[in-house]
Amino acid sequence: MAEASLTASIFSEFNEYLTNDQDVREEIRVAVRAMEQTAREVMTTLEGIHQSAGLKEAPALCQKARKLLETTRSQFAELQKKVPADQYYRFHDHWRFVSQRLSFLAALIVYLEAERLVTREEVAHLMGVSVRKEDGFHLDLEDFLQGLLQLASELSRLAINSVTAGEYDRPVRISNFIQELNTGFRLLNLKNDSLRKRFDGLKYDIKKVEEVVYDISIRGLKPASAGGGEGGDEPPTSSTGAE
Amino acid sequence: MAEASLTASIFSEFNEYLTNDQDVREEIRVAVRAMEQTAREVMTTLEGIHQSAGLKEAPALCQKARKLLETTRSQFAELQKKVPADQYYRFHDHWRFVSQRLSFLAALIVYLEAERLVTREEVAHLMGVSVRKEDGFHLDLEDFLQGLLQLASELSRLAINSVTAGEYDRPVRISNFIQELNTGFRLLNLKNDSLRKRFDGLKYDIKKVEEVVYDISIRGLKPASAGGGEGGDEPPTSSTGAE
Amino acid sequence: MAEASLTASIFSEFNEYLTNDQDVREEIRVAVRAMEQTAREVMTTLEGIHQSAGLKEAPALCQKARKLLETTRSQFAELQKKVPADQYYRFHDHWRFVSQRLSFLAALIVYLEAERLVTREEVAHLMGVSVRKEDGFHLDLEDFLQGLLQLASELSRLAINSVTAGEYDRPVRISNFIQELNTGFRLLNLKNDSLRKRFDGLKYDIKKVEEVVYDISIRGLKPASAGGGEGGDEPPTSSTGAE
Amino acid sequence: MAEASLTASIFSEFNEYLTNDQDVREEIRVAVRAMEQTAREVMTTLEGIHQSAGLKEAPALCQKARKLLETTRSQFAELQKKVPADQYYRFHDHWRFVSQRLSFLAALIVYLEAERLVTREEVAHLMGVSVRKEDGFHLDLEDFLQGLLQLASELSRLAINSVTAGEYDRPVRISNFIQELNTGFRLLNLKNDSLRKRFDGLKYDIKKVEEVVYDISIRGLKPASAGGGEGGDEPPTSSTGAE
Amino acid sequence: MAEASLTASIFSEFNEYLTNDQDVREEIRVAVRAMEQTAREVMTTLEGIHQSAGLKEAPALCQKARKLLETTRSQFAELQKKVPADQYYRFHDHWRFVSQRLSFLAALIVYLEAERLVTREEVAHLMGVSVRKEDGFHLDLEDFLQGLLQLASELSRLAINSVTAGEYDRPVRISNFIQELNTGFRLLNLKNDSLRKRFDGLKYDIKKVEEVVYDISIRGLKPASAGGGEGGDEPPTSSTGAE
Amino acid sequence: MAEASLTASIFSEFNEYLTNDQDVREEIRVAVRAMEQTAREVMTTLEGIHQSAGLKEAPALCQKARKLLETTRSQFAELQKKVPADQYYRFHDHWRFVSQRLSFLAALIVYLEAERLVTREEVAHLMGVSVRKEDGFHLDLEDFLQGLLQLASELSRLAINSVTAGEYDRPVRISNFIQELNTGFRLLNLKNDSLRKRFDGLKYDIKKVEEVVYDISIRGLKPASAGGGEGGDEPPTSSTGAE
Amino acid sequence: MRKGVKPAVDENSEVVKTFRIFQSELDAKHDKHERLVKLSRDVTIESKRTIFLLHRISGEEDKESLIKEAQGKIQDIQASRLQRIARELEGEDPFLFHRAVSPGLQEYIEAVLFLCYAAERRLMGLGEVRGQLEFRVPIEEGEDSKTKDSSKPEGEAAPDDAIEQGSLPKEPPSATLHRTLALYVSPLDYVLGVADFTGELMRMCINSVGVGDLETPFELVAFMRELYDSFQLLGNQPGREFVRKLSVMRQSVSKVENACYMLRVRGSEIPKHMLLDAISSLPDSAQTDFDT
Amino acid sequence: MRKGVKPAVDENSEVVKTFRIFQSELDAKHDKHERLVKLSRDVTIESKRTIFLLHRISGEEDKESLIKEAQGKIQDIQASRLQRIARELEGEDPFLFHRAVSPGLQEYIEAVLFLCYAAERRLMGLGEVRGQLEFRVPIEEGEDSKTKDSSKPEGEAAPDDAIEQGSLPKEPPSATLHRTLALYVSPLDYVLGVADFTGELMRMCINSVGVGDLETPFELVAFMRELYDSFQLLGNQPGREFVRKLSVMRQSVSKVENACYMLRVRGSEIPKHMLLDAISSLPDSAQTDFDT
Ligand SMILES: [Mn+2]
Ligand SMILES: [Mn+2]
Repeated sequence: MAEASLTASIFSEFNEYLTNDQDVREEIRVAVRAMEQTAREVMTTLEGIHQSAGLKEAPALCQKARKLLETTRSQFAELQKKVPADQYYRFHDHWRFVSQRLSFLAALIVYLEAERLVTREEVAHLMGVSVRKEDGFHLDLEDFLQGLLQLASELSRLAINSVTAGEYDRPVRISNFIQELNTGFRLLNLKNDSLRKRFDGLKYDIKKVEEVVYDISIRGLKPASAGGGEGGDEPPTSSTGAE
Repeated sequence: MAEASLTASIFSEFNEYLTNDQDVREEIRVAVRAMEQTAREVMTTLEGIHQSAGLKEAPALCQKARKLLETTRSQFAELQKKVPADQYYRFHDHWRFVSQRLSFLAALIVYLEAERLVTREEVAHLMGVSVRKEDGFHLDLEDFLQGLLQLASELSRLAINSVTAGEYDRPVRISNFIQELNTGFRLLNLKNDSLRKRFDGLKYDIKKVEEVVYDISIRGLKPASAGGGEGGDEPPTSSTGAE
Repeated sequence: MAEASLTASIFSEFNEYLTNDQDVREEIRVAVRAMEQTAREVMTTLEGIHQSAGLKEAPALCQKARKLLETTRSQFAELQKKVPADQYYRFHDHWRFVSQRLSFLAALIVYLEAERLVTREEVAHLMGVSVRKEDGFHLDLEDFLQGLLQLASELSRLAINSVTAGEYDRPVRISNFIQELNTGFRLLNLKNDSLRKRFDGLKYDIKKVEEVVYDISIRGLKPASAGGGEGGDEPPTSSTGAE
Repeated sequence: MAEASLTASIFSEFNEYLTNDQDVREEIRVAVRAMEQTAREVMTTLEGIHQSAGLKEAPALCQKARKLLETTRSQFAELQKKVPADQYYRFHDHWRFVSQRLSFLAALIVYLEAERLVTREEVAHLMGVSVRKEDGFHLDLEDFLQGLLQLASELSRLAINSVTAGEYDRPVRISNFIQELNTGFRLLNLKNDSLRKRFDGLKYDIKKVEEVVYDISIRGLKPASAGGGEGGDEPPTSSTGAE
Repeated sequence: MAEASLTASIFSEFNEYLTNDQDVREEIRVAVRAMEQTAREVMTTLEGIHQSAGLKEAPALCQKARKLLETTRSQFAELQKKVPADQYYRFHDHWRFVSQRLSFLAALIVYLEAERLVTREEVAHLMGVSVRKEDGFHLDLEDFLQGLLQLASELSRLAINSVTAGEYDRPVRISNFIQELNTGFRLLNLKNDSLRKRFDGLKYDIKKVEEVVYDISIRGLKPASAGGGEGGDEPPTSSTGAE
Repeated sequence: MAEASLTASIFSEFNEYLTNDQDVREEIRVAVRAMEQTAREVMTTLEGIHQSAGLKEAPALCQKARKLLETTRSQFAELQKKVPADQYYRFHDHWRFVSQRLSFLAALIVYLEAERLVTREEVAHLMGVSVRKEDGFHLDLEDFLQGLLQLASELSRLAINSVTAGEYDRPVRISNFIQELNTGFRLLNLKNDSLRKRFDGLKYDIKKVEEVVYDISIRGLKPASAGGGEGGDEPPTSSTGAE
Repeated sequence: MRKGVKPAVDENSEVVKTFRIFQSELDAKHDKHERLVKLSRDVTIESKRTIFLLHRISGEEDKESLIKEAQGKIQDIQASRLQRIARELEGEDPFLFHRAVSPGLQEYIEAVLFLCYAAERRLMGLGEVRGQLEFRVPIEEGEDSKTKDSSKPEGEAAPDDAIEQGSLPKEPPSATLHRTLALYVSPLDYVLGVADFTGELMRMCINSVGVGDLETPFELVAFMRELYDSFQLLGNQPGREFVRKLSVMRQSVSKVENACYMLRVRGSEIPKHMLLDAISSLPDSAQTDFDT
Repeated sequence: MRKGVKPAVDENSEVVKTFRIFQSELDAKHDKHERLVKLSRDVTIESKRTIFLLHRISGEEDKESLIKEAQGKIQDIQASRLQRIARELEGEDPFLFHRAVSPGLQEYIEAVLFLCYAAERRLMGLGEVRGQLEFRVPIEEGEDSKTKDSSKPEGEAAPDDAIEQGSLPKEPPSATLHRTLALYVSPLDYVLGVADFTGELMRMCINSVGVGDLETPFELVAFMRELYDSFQLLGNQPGREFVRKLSVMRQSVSKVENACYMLRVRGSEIPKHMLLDAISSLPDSAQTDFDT
């Protein structure tokens, strides 16, 4: 009997552990749901850039979006508290999607503000997490990269809409930026996973933007300044006008 | 043995219940099939708008479609008789699809006639049902919303075909309308269900229409009036005109 | 023991039956394989229409294809001999696929020759079978309809390739034809089976052709005659005329 | 337009055919459902044999079951009327299951009454159908065989329950009967289909019964008469005799 | 065009190859089917050992089975003719199953006759093939091993049935034999393939036989000689004898 | 361009990370394979206890098994080196199976040596890892528990075989031990996962052992000492002998 | 539930106004759905515990006290969670939230049927199950119209005082006005609950084998066959769930039949009175209930 | 591979002796299988890199040098890994290890076909593929019997000196005796390699659109249709792989057809000479090869 109750006490310790595990998952789910809500609101705000008058308001929209995005800091802090130290990858699937989404949104904001690639550090900073796995709660690299691929897709849409809004120089700049992203991704030795699959889709975004640039070029709508430092021989706008 | 007959008698009651249930379902299926037939006929009529000469005939087509659609009133009345009071949601799956379809068709007619969003009340009125759950047989909100998403899809196709028919202003108006719908839907906190899934598809419809507007814009085919109050600098129509 | 051998004798009688059944199936399989080979050859011949110079050679290709297709008459006669009277539907699955394929090929030939819909009688005649179930070996209606849906798919591809080949009027005619097919199918009360599923795919074929027509319309490539009485304000045809 | 209406008329003819087809299927379904109900009632009656006191009542239960089973004659007659001549195999899937079930039930009754194998003729006679395919509506051989395999399964259960009920000789007889069935099936050249799959399951039924016989043998419960001429040194029967 | 015919000529060569391949496979299938029939007949014969009186007749059954099995020699010779030299493994899948089956049957016969493990050479000799890969048509080692595992399964069943037949010493001998087999298999470094999977099943066969030996032991039915040199203290047979 | 090469350098850093990840997985696989080999060898050694004379040799076998098991220490150390700090759960699936296996083997050895439950600490110590997740590489609790359930299964087999070997007191002690294990597991709040499923199987192990104890009891074979401290009224062995 | 910072939308737009209405309607529905799912989950857990408790019965001596304890638990579930579910569903189409509530209800039915069988060896009918789920609640002020605030769950402490179970009236109705609040139980939920209940009977059988009770298994096998027969007569109802449960039921019956078979076969070896003696001397297996 | 500490088994047992033989036979086979899988994986990686390289061709100027580089890579693969595979397979039924080797071989065929098409715009036949995989190797001492020690891979540095490729004889046979070592390529592997090769053609098309090459896409679409037709004529060969690849091929053809269509439609908007001007002014899209 004595031994039996010893067993019992050992097992009741185990039980604590297992019950706790289930509670943790439930709490994580709740925390993640809140973050998804935030991500949706940021997205709704940034949708504005595709509106006819939207690009002009980009700075204001970005400011607003940044503000909304900031709430994820505390949300991530909350989440982090739920996740036991060193068990990031045990529960990673729960926030994988929202991490990618937030990376994308941060990258979009930075692009709209400064027309440059966001760094992983910036995104991690925005979320209030580390970039290094060693620090426990961090921004997973593959999630970050997924976010960048979502950015490419959004920018190809923006290229179309900026023409509609009469901004003819933007597509050329977007084209250059996406090309660069592509060059970067091609350096990666991707496994046959979801990241690879998404990357395969990148070429269609590129093609789409190139078609826009082509359309602008043959109509002589490409501003002389846009091609900038590329040193290509600009299409003689006069000659197009002479058609 | 006495006990045996107790159990048996308990179960024979269920047998009755279940048999009755199947009969009700069979009758509902028959009623719904008739409604689907009507929906198909309305759809066939409205298909006309995609024909080359179709948009001009839209008013006539709408009138015809409205007439056909009216028969659903009696069909709904018939259906309503089959469904026991307060058991709307017990059998809802049977007419869920056709409700969505009819909502879509009503929304399409109203859009073609007045270029505005149909109201839930209008659709319910057309079907001869209530808008309020409390009244028993009603138009389920999510079914109505599904119908609106189907409308977006159909309008993106219409944008394409109206260009073919030489109507260059329509796509711009469609674009504005779909954008508004999008804004509306973004206000909703959708669960991870079929409505959310369909809503995720909306972005493809939007993109398609944006591309059409882009094509029109870059070729200088966008009527000055169409872009409305956006004040974007129009593409140099002169240069195109000079071609 | 005596009883055991009784069982044995009964079962050995069954075995005769089952063995015979397997032989029949084997023979049917051989016959069907030959028909599939013929179908593949016809298909390869007709593939020529997608080549740049192909459409001009369509009459010659059709003639060759018709000749090849004729061999199916004797092949069907052969098959018919294998299938016991009144057991058409017992083995139907074996030739279902090839029937559909041959229906499609016949429909494609007739379309290319005369730009009209093949009739079921024509297809049945080509195969040397009846159209009526009562006559035993016949052309199953659903197989024929499946063939028509395959035709729609092939024509949507042809629309693309004929533009590449510089034939701008063909897509418009294809679009009209497919629309008509669509109207026809809409009259049918389809079950929820593979035919319905394939029919649901028809709308993608239609959309694709509509987009082709859109592409040539917006670029002013649509011949004035093609669109018939639409009278829409054509995009600047002068530039096309200048080619 | 003229051509369009030609297409329409052709298709409306098709529609007649398809609608009729669906009606036939609906009627068949109704008829089959009634037969399934009968089969369930027979089954419930025969379930009685597994009760402790059941085997003694077997004759009475069989009589009752036979009576119930007789109603399938008129039900089959009804079904036969719905199925167009020569299209047995077009709709066979609808009644395949219930045919197997009824074959099983008939086989079980005959086994319980006479401990012998039912013949196909008996089953067909019970259902009021032919055994020959040539006669149109018949009892499909493979359905009959499936029924026999279901019988084996039921008998292996009966072996268990008859031991529980204190009948120690029955399992031995069941074992012999199933062995015979097995020998019979081994003569058949089965395809790789559902029948073969079910037959592969037969060996588990055999093994189960063998284990039952083993259990009663090792405990000296096997009646001397049952094992027939084996003459093995029986386990101490004296102790059993002392019960 | 010249180039076109180059590609075509390259491919027509493959067509030949593939057609020929299919023919070879068809012939192999026919040959294998005959062998499977033989295997079934041998199996049906050996099934007799599980019958109540069967073990006594084992020698006769084995003799008969050996005779039947001999026909596989000519069948293998036939098969060998179909298979091109050095392409054994190209078509191996076709006869893999029957090789395993025949290995099992040969192993069972040898066990019943001499209670020892069949050698690979014996099986190969029986089939009239080589044991060495180098000689072309041979007995694949893994097929042979699969056969041995099937033997273990059959012997566990035999252990049960020999108790029923009153042979109490046989299960003990079977247990020793299977244990030895187990030891042998444990020496192998199995990959994660079907052989490993089957081997994982061996433990259930062992357990089953161990349970039979247990049943015999506890009832004092284990013959003194059977346990051989183990020197375990036998269960007090006197007390059982006193029952 | 400058920026482009910046992007390039960022991405090449990413690439290093991803390539490294793939290498890590390969190395882990190799390391785990070696551990599985060790586990198999330990198992083969311990199989000896089921042999008739085996239990007497248990101490020697355990010593040998312990020695073999010790090599896992260096193997785990090797594995640990491959797994980046804090990424235990990222790769856990690779060694989940072998951890469970080794836990089982350690538990079996300890039981055979001391008839008590191994502690998690002991197992972890044997493997040279920690018990605490916080320490990085540790023994996962659920893996340890799975090992215990495998132990129960093995012991139920041992109970059978120890009777065969004439050890009548062991099953009673095994029964007590398994009961205790069961009591422990019942305290756990298991999710519906593989652990729960395995636990559901425990009751069959218990039933099996109880049947053995029952068999021993009714034959008066249960040694007076075995029941030990339970205080149950021992079966009067004399009375059984008096039968 | 919604947060302070909002993305910018044009609140004057007609579409936005309309969708704001839709939003609140959808949110209300989803929130109620969430609350019901949570309540249902709690009912499931508590019901499982009750079943667990009943499996601890190992003889006549502890039977009474354990049944009493189980009755208490069931009454708790009724008075707290189930009554709250009933309030949430009041005035709603009972099938609208059926998917949210059904799992908990089925588990509850399973528990209450098991309790009834353990105490009285009979199957409790649907009428009786429903009867226990009729609550008498005081009519709140201004409640003559059917309005109620279902979004805020009332305090946990109170309900026991305020509610009397329909089937167990403890005291005559007080002076305050009461009305009846009924939780709808669909026949399908009841029938599926019966199916699960059969699984518990199977466990009960295996447990009783463990404690040497030689009567119960044979009683159970008869009762379970009866249930199985009745169930089978209902036929293959649409819905995978029904078919699946029928097959699980077949397995349970088969397990119990095997257990009875083993008892008979084992029991055959020595005379009955001897057997009982022998069994009573088994190691203490009272804890051996195989419930999961 | 096996370790020092061994579990105790009775080495005198006949069964153990027999199984020891089986053990060594199985181990030899598994080890060879493992080595081949590894070599095949390496061939796959190197072949993919070669294809990748060829996609970098953006015009006549860089074409020659890139093709030269690719040829070098192919020769490397042949001389190192493939020759080693050939040695491992010497004297074996070529289909015994087919599953281990096939993925690498198919990828290699894809690469070599792509190289040939890039350089000469034609389909390389199976005979030519096989010809390149015949190696002349010196007959080692005591090698007149076919014995060879395939378990130890020879040093990495040497092979290039020792081997000459059948199809590219660089020097007349030296005084040392040589024999021919051929790596068997099955027709099916070739055909499946052709299917994958079509995928690369599709990528080549998209790339050439990117660099403003208006001829190549139309050349490619004709060539690919031809391949597709030929493939289709082969019919639905048994094996899912064939059917799957046929369907992927259809998609590739369709993508190229769409690209040509877009080129034609776009190109229709302004006169051709204008178009070329316009295109040459596009942002530097040379890097845009969509290969993956
Ligand atoms: Mn339960
Ligand atoms: Mn490739």
